[in-house]
Amino acid sequence: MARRPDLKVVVSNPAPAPVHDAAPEQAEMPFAVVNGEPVSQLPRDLYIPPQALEVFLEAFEGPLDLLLYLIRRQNLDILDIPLAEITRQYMRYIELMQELQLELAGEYLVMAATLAEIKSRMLLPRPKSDVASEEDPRAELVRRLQEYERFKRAAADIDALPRLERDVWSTSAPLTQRRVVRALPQVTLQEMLVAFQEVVARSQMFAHHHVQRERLSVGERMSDILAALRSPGFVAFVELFRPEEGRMGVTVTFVAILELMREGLIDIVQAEAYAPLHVRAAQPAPALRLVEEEPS
Amino acid sequence: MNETYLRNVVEAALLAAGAPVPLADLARLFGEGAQQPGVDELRAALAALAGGYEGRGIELKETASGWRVQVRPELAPEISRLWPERTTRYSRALLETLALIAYRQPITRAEIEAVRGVAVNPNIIRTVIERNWVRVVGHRDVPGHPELLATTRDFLDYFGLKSLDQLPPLAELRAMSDVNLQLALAGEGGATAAALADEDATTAGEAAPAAAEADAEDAGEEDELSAEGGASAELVAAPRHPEY
Amino acid sequence: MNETYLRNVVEAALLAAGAPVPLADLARLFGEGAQQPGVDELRAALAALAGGYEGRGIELKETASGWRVQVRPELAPEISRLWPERTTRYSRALLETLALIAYRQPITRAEIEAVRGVAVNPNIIRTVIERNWVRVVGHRDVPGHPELLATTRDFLDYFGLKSLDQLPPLAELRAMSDVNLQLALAGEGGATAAALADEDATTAGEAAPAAAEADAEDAGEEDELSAEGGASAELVAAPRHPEY
Repeated sequence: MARRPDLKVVVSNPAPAPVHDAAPEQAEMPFAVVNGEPVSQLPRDLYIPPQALEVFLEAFEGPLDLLLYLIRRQNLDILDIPLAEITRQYMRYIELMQELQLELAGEYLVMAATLAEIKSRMLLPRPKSDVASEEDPRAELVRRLQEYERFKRAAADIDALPRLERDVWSTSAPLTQRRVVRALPQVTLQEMLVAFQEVVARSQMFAHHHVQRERLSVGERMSDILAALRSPGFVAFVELFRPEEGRMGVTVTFVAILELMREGLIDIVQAEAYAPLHVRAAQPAPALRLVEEEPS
Repeated sequence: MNETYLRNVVEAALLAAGAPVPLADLARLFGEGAQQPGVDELRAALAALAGGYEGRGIELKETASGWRVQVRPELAPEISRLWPERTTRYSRALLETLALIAYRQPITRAEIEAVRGVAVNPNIIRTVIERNWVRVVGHRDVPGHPELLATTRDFLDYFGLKSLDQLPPLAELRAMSDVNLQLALAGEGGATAAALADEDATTAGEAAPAAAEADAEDAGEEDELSAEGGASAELVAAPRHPEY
Repeated sequence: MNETYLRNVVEAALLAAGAPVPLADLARLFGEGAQQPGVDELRAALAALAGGYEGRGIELKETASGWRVQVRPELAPEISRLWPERTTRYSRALLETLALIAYRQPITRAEIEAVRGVAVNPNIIRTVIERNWVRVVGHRDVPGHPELLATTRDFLDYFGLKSLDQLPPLAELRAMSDVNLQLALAGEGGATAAALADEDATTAGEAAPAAAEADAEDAGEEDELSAEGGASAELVAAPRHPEY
């Protein structure tokens, strides 16, 4: 059942009979019997004391809400509005409000016009053959009423949810001796790879720059080293370096060795801690690898 | 990791935070990397806490932003006495607007007005944005580029929801032809009233949580309005709209 | 008055208040006059609460303005992590160094400098070691016996790698543009690719003002968290809630 505006009736003093006590109008209520609602009672709520009308109007959220009220209080189905009767009631509210010179939202008047238009379309005689194909003139209004009503209900549902500061309260217990904690920066793998890509690119340029001057490149040096290791047996690690090439040359050699190691082309062995390193071309079963295996 | 220690830290953190704490933040309380408890351990700690709150005045609740400890609704009458001045009622206009934003997001103000059939007071939009329940998430690509409104995590947290899926279901729309058909059939026999009564009952049932409340109100109102008789009646709006 | 009820209300009130509550205010929660518990009853409830907090992360404390529940100072190190200071980003130099260590391990600082062509700030090495991403695995047998640096298990966990083999080979990396790199990372099969894709999505999500963002994030977080233990929880630790 639809939620209705909160209205309370406070009987203040006995007063004259309602001016708008409308006579029974069964003729306009074709489904009244179906709904088991005594038709004669329908218009009774139309009388509202003038001083209360403004408040009454405020209780509605607009013309759709007022229409829903008119429909629901008679236990009628939205899908089957007795349009003539509902329109008549709606118009009376509007007229009354205008008589009382209440400021009326424009939407109420637009709805009045809409209702009048639908009513007139329903009164127009239609050829029997067209009845099936033509949409009920009320359809659009019915759709709007339903759509509004479902959100009216949704609003009530949301209001009924247990919410903070009304039904539940969040809790808190202070920490009196708070310390300063620095958040650790977050890094994505992609960020790191992009950084690496750049350092690689830069070092290639670096190498390239020196290649022109010193004719050195890592790839070349890798080949040189592999060539030097072609004969079986070990070569002392230090013998692979040529100090006369300078710091850059030594570095290129070193990078070449690392690259070869990474690619599994050479083994570097060391008899014991701090003993001289020896290098040889990769063997099927390498002896001591200097590289401590990552426990992964 | 020691279970009691884990549970103690989690409980203290939830209480210290004073707001929902996501699982990831709970994990980070224990440091980095290998020191962190696993998700299973954390969930077990939360379950243990929830168990410990059975029969107490507080409970553990998961909402959109994470886990929080909250006072049980059963104690609302007592606890609300801590803040007698606080009133948190919202007008029907605000709630309807909020409902439309929640169910139809992203939505423009004009679209809200189209459904409600009445202009939306700008104060309402301002209020829900100031409460951080609603935010502007973009602009509709139509003339005027109206703002698109959507609900926030805070909205979900405030109403104790984990996600929008947990909103009460919207009532179904029914097609006119359905009932016209029913009427046509029912009109032939005496079963008409029953059929329609059923129909009505179905409709009413759709608005689940609020149904009872609404019905109670309806009943009351029915009595009041029809009891009017010949006496003059003064209508007084109940204090429903404290803010607007 | 029922002792359990009394204790529950008092506890809920202290936690809801989040600040010291005077005894008189506690009494008033129960209504007016005769319904109110006596001071003795309230003190008994407080004592019972304090007893219940033994061995837990919270404690009951009486201050000048009343009673409050607070976090035990012993847990300050953990709980303080709820409010980390604004985080800075790592420098490009650090990322390059880290990447070099990952790809060329074990490697000395001098070797890193040789490739990068500039000196490495000792703070960078200290930072990655403190973060437990890098450790010293030995010393190079050259004059000065420089430390050999290598990555750790935590490093792999943090970046969602099962082993170093899952890093793209240097030759491929060299050929890839930034965009291609993203695509390659997203397109790869297997668990790593998934983890990376998630990571990617997280980063992208920070900038996106999409309406559904909050929900999408929720779902993502859940997935990431349940994917694998504490390691992936760390992945989620990236700035997740830019707007709230």
